[in-house]
Amino acid sequence: METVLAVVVGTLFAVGTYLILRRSLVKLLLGLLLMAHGANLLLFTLSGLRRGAPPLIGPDGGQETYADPLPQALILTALVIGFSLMAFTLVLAYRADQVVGTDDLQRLETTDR
Amino acid sequence: MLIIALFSAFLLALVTLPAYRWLGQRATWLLSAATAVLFGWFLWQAPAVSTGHVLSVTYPWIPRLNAAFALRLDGLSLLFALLVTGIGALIILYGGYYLGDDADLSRFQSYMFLFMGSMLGVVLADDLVTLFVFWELTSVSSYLLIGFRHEDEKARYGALKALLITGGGGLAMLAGLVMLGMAGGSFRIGELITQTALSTHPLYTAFVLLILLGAFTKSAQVPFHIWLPDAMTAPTPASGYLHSATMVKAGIYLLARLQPALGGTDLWHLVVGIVGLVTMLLAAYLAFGQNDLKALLAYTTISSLGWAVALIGIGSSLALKAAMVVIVAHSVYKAALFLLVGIVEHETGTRDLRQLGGLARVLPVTAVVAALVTMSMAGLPPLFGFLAKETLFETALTATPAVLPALWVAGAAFVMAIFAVAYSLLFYFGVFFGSDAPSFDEVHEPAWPMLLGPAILAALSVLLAFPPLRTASTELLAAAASQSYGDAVSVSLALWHGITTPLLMTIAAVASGVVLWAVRKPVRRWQAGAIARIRLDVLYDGSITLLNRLATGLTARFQTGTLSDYLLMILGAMIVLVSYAMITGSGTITVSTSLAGIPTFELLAAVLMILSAVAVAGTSTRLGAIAALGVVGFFMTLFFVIYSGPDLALTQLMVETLTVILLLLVFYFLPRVFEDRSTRLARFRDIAIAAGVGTLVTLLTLMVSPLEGGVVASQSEGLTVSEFFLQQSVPAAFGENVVNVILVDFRALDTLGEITVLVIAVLGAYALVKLRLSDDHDAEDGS
Amino acid sequence: MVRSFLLNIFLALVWTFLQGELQGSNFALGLVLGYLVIALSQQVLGASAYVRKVGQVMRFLLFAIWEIFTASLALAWLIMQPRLRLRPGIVAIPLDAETDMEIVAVSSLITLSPGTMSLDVSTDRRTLYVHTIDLGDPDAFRREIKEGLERQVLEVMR
Amino acid sequence: MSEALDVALVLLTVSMGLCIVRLWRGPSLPDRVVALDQIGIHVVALSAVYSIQVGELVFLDVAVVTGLLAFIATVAFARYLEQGQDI
Amino acid sequence: MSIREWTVLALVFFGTFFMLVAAFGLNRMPDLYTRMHGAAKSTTLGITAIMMAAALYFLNSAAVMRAILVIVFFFLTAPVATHVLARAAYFRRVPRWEGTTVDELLGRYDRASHVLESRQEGDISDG
Amino acid sequence: MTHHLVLPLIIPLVTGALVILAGRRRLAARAITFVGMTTDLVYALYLLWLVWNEGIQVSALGDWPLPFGIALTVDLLSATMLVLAALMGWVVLLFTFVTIDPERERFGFYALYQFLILGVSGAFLTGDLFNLYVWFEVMLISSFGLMTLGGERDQLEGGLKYVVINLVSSTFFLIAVGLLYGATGTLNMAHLATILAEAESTRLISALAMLFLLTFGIKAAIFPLFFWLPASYHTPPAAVTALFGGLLTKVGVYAMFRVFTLFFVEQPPYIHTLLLILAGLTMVVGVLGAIAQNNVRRILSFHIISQIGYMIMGLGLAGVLGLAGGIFYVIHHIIVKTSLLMIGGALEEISGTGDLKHMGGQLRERPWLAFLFLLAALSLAGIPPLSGFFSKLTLLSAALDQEQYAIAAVSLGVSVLTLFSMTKIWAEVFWKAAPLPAPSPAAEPAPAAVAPYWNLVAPAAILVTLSLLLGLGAGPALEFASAAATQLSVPAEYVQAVFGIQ
Repeated sequence: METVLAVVVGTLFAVGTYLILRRSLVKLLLGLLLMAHGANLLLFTLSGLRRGAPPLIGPDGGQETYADPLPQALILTALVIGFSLMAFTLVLAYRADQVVGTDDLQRLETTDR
Repeated sequence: MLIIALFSAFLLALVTLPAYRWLGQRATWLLSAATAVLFGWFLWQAPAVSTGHVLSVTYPWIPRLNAAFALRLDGLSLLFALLVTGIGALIILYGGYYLGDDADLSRFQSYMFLFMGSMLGVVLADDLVTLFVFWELTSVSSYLLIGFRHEDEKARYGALKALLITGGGGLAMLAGLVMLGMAGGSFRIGELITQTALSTHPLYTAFVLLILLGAFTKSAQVPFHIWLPDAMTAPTPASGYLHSATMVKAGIYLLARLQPALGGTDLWHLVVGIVGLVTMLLAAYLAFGQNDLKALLAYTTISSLGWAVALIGIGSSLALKAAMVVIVAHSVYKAALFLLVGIVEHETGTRDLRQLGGLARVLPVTAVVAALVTMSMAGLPPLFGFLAKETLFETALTATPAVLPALWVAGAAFVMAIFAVAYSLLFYFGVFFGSDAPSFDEVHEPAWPMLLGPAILAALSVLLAFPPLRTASTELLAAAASQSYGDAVSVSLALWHGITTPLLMTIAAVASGVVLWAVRKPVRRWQAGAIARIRLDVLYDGSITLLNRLATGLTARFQTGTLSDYLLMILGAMIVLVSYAMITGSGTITVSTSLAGIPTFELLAAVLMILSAVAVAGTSTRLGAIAALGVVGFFMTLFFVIYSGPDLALTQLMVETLTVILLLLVFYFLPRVFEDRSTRLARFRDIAIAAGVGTLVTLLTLMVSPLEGGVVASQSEGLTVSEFFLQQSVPAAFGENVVNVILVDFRALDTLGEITVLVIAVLGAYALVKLRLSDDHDAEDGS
Repeated sequence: MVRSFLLNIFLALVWTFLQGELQGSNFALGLVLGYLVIALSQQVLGASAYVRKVGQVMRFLLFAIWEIFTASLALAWLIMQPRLRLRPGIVAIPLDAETDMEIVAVSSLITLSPGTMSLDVSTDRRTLYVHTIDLGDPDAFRREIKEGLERQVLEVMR
Repeated sequence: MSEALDVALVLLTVSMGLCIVRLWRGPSLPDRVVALDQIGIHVVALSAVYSIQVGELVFLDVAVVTGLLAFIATVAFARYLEQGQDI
Repeated sequence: MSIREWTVLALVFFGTFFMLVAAFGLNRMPDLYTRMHGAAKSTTLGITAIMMAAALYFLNSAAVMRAILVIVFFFLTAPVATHVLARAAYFRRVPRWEGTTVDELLGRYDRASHVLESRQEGDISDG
Repeated sequence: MTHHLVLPLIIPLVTGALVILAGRRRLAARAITFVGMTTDLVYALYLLWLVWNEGIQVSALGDWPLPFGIALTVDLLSATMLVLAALMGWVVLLFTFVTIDPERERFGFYALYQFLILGVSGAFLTGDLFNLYVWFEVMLISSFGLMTLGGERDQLEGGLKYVVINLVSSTFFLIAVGLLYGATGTLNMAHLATILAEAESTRLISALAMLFLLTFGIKAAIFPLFFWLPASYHTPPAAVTALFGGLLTKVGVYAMFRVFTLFFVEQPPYIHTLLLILAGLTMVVGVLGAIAQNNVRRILSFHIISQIGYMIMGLGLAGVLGLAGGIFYVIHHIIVKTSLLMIGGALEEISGTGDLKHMGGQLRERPWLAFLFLLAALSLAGIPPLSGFFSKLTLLSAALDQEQYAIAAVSLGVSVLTLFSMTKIWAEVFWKAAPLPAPSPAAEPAPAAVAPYWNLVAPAAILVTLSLLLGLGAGPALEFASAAATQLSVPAEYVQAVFGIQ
C-alpha cells in the first residue's frame, strides 16, 4: 500500500505544482492546498501504515503493535500550522485582489520593476 | 612613536572640522605647522635611518591569518614619508587659501589629512595586510577628493572611475598579497624581502601579476592610466598632492618595496619594464597634445611614473638609485607645478592653454617660480630634474637585464626626454608668454601663502642639485635604494661628470625638443586626431555601459515580476538538484508493484483520490475545483481513518472544512475568470515540471518506506523513538492517547509554536482586513 | 412540562448514582426508566403534557422513519427500471403551519417522504413550493400533502 | 465477518466513485455541491463500517464529525451559490 | 458468527445498498432536482442503518450515543441541506429537465431582493 | 542541564502576549516591547558568555531523556546568532519608534515584531529538526504579518510573492523532515549526526540533503531561489525591511551551516563544490541585480542576495578557516545590512521617495547620515578597516588556501561591483545636487520622522560603530568566529553535549 500511497502523494504534488504555475491567483491557492495535502500524506505514508492500530493505549495495556504515533503528532502540528498559513494567505489573496484589481499573476509585477 | 606619528595625521583629520569652525583661516596655519612638525620628526630620524637603522613596531592583529599591525621605518619608507609630510605641509597651507572662501574648506582639509594618514600608513606598513588597509583608504580618500565638487557630474564620473580602477586593482592585489603571504609563510614585509625562493614558487607568476595589477592601477600605468586625467576634477591642491606627488607613487613604492622579494626574474623585468617604458612614452606623447593645463600635467605625471616603474623593472642597483632620484625630483617639481596651475586658474578663472598667455606680465613672481620648476621638469641643468634624467640615461646605457635590451630603454628614454622638453616649453610659454594673449589686466598675484609652497619647492628643485643638500639627500637616497635593491647601493650625484654619453643625449634631446616645440602647431593638430583614436577611456566607458546593460538584461530575465516564473525556476532547480543526487548516488529503490494484500476498497479509494486531485486542475469552474479539493480532503480523512490516525482524521476534517469555507468566502470576492491564460507551450512545460516534481516525490517516498521496518535504534535503552513514546506514554505522562501525549508533553514546544502560529495568523489577517493605509482599487469593495 | 422534564432528568441522575458508575449508558437507561415512572405515575398525578409530548415525538419519529424507508425503497425501485418514468413538477402548497418550527418540520418531512422534496418557502411564509417526481394532478397532490403529512405534523407540534 | 465488511467497503467506495463522476460532470454548480455532500456522507459511512471492521470505536468519532462538517460545508456552498456568483 | 454479528452485517449491507441507490440516482436522474431526491432520502436511510450496525456491534454506551447522535443529526440536517441547496439552485435558474410538467414557482422570485412571492389567491383552484 | 535556555522563547512570547493585551495603547506597547527586547538582549549576552566559558549548553525540555524529547542546544554559533537577533531587534526597535506610523502600531505591529524575534530565536535555539520547522513557520507567519501590515498596494503585491514562495519552501521542508525521520527514525539533530555519520551515502541521503539545501536556500535567498526577496523587501516600512534584511535570510544561512556541518557532512560528496558554485552565482547575480536597480532599498535588497553568496562560500569552503570566514561574514553582514537599510529607510522618509532620480543633495542636508552611510557602504563593499574587509579577507585566505581560485576571483570581482553599486547610491543621493522642486507625490512635508533627526541616525550609528570596532578588533573577532567554526567542524562535540546531559 505504501507504493500506492506514494503514487497518490506524487500525484498530489504534480497537480499542485501544475496549479501553482498557472497565472490565476485562485489556482495558485488551490495548488498550495494540494501540495500541503501531499506533504501530510507523505508523512503519514512514512509512518508505516498499520490498519486498525491507533496509538491509543487502553487501560489493559492493549495490543503489541501500534501505528507510529510520532509522525501523527507531527502531521497534526503541521496541519494546524498549514491551516494558519493558508488562512492568512487566503486573506492576503483577497486583499491583494481587492487593491490591485486583478487575479492574473502576470500583472502583479510592479514591485519587481 | 611611529604609531603616534601615523595616527597624528588621522587625528588631524578629525580635528580639522572643529578647528576651522573655531579658528577660521588661522587653523590653516596651525594644521600646516602640525604637519611640518611631523615632517620634522621624520627628518630627525633621517641620520639614523640613513645608516641602516630600522625602526619598527608590531602589534598582533589577526593572529589567525598571520596578519599583524606592523610598521617599519627604513630608508625607503622614510623617503616617502618625508615626501608625504613635507609636500603635505605646503599643500595644506596652500589649500587653505586656495579654497579660502569655500564653505567646505574644512571638509576638504579633513579629507586631505585622511589621505595623508593613509599614505603614511602605506609607506610605513611592514605587513601586507596593514599595507593593504591603508592602500584602500588612500583610494577612498582619493574618491572623496576627486568628487569634492560633487554637484558637477564630471567630478562624480572621475571619482568613480578612479575608485573602480584603483579599487579593483587593489582587490586583485589583495589576492596576490594573500598568495604571497602564503607562499612566503608570512605577511611581514621585513621577512618576505629576505626570502630568495619566492621566485621559484609555483604560484609566483600568479601573485606577481596580481600584485602588479594593483600597483599599475594605482600608479596609472598603461592601460590603467585612464583614470588619472579624469581625476583632475579634484581641487588643484588635491591633484598636486594625491595625483602627482604622493598617492600615485604608492604603486611605485610597492614595487620598489617588494622588488627584492619578487624582482630579478624575466617575468618581472619584462612586464614591469615594458609597461613602464610604454607608459612613459605614450603619456609623454599624449601630454604634448593637451590643452587643459591639469590634463597636461596629469599626462606628464603618468609619463614620470612610467619612468620610475621602468627603472624598477630593470631592477639593477643603478636603476633603483635612478628610480629614487626621479621619484623625489618629480614629486617636488610636479607638486609645485600643480600649485602654480592652481594659482593661474584661481586668478584667471581658466586653465585652458588656448585662452591663456602673457601672464608673466601680471604674475611675475609666479612666472619666476614656474620657470624654475618647469626647467626641472624639462630636465635642464642645474636642477634636480636634470640629475634624474642623467641617471636614467646612465642606467639605460649600462645596466639593463638581458630581456630588456639597452637600446630599447635608451631609445625610449631619449624620445621621452625630447617630449619632456617640448611639453615643458609648451606649458611655460603657453601660459606666461605668447603674442596672442588676451588681456588679463585685473589679474594679480595670489595671497603670499599660496606662493610660499611653490616657491619652497622650486627652491628645493634647485638646492637639491647642489651641496650641502645634495650630499645630505644622497645618503637618504642611498638608504632608500638599498632597501629596494636588497643590498647596499652607493649613490653619488653630480651635475658635471664631464662630457659623457648621457650629457650628449641630454643636449640632443633638448635641441630636438625645442624643434618639436617650434613645429608644435601641425604636430598637435595631428595629435588631436590621433588622441581621439587611441583613447582607452572608450574601454572603460564601454565596459560600464556593458555592465549596466548586462545587469539590467540579466535581472530582467530573472526578476520578471511573475510569480509563476519564480516558482518555475525554483521547482526546476529542485528537479535538477534532487534528480542529480538520485542518479549519481548509490543504493536501491525497491518498488513493490504487487498489489496483493491490499484491500480493494483502499485501491479504489486511492484511484478515486488521484482522480479528484486531477479534477481540481481539470475542472473549468472555480467551485468545481473547490469541491474537488474538498473530496481530496475527504480521502485524506479516509486514509487517516484506515491507517489508524483518528486524531488526524478529525483534525483534517476540521481544517478541510474551514479551509473550504474560507475559500468560498474569499472566492466570493475574487474575479470569476478561471480559464487558463497560459499558452500551449507554457502548459506543456508546466506539465513536464509538474510530472518531474511528482515523480521525484514519489520516488523519495518509495525509497524511504522500505526502511520502515529497520528504523535505526536509538542510543539509549535500545528503543526507537516511537517505541519510547508508546512505552512511556501511560506510566510517565499519564495519557492513553499517545499522539496527544506527544503533543502536550513530549513535544510540547512544537505545540506551543503551533498555537503561536495560529494566533499570529489571526492577528495578521485581522490587521490585513482592518488596516488599510492605501486606497483600495475598488472603493465599493472596501465595505 | 418543564418540571416533568427536569424530574425525568433528576430520576435519571438518581438512577445513575445508584448504579455507582457515572456512565452514559446508565444515564440513558435512567432516562427511559424515569420516563416510565413519570408516565405511570401520571395516572395518579393527572395528565401531563410532557408524557403526551414525548409520546407524540416518538410516534412522529417512527412515522418519519417509515416515510423515509418507503421513500428509499420507491427510489430504489425507480432507479432500477431500465427506463425512468418521471413526471416531475413543482407545486405550490398553501401552508397552515405558522411558526418557524412547524414550517421547518413540515418542509423537512416532505423532503424525507417518497417522491417529494421541498424547494422553498415564500417570503411571507404562506406558501411552500414542493418538487415532486411523479406528478399527476397538482391539486390532488396538494390535497394529499395537506391532509396527510401536514396534518400529522401539526398534530404533533401543537 | 471481516471479508464481508471488505465487500461493503468496496461497494461504498464504488458508490463514492459514482458521486465523484457526478462531481466531475456537473453540469451545474449545485450538482457538484450535491455530489460533494454525498461524498461527505460516504466518508461517514466508510468510517463507520471501517470502525466495525477493526473494532475501534474512535473512528466513529470521525464519522460524527464528518457528518457535521459535510453539512456545514454544504450550507456554506449553498449560501455562496445564492449570493449569485456566476461561474 | 453470532446472531448479533449477522444482524450487524445485514444492517451494513442494507445501508450500503441504499448508499448505492443514492449514488446511482445521482447519476441516472435527468436534472438536479430529481437527483436531489435520492440524495436526501436514501443516504439518510443508509447512514441510519450503518450507524445502527455500529451501535449494535460495539454495544456500549459510547457507540450507541454516537450512533444516535449521527442518526438524529442526519434526520435534521439532510432535509435542511437539500432545502437550501435546492432553493439556491432554483434561484440560480439551474435548468429543469424538459419533461417537467408543472412549475408553479416559475417567475416568482425577485432576483434582486431574493423575495419569493406567495402563491396568489387566483391560482388556488382548490382550498 | 540549563533550563533557562527557554528564556529567549519565553521573553518574546510573553512580551508579544502583553502587547496584544495592551491593545491599541501605543505607548504601553512601546514600553512593553522595549523592556522585553532589552531583557532578551541581556539574556542573550549572558548566554553567549556562558557558552564561551562553559561550552555547548543543552536543555531537554520537560526533562524527557534525549533524543526523545526536544532539545534546545546552544553552541557558539547559536549563541552568536541569538545575540545578533536580540541586538538587531533592539536597535531596529529604536528606529521603529521614530519611523513607524501610529496606525501600524495600533494594529499589533509590536506583537508581530516580538513573534518574529520568537521565531528567529527558536530557530537558533532548537536542536530538533521538526521543532526547527515549527519555529521557521512562526518566523514566517510573523514576517508575513509584518510584511503586509498596512495593506498598501506594493506591500500586498510583494507580500503575495513572498508568502507563496515561502509556503512552497515550507512544504518541501516538511517533506524533507518527514523523509529524514522515515529514513533514520529520529528528529534530534545530534542523534541524526550519529546515525548519518555511520550511514553510507546513498542516493536517498543525497537527495534529502538536496531537499534541505533547497528549502534553506529559499529562505536564505541563494541563486536560483532568491526571487521573493527583491520582489518584496522594499515594500514594507523601513523598520521592517531593516529587521528582515538583517535577520530573516540569515536564519536560512544558519540552518544551512547547522545542517551541512552537523549531519549532512560530505553528503552528497560533491556538496561543497555545489555550494561554491551556488555561492558564486548568488554573488554575481545578486550584485548585477543591484546594479540594475534605481531605488535605494531595492539596491540594498539585491545586495543582501549577493552577500549571502559570501556566507555560503564560507560554508562551501568548509574547514575551520572557511567556516570562520562565513560566520564572521554573517556577523558583519547582519550589523552592516541592518544599519544600511535603516539609513536607506531614513533617506526615503526624508526624501519622500526611494527613487534615485528624485533624490539628491543629502550630503549638505544631512552630513551625519552621509557619513554613516559611507562607512556602512564601504564596509559592505569590503573596504578596510571596516568589518567587511576582514571577513572577506578571511574568506579569500581560505579560498586561496584551498586553491579554490575561481571562487576567490568571483568574490573579489563582486566586491568591485558592490563598490560600484554602493557608490551609485552615494553619488546620486548624497553628491548629486538636490533635484529641482520635488516631483515626488509626497510633495507635502515628509512624515514626522524628519524632525527628530538624531533619533533617526542614532540606531544606525550604533551599528556602524560596531562594524568599525569589529574591523579594528578583527583579530579577536576572528578568533571568536574560529572558535565557533571549530565547534561546527567537530560534530562529535555537539553530540557529546546533547547526549552527555543525562
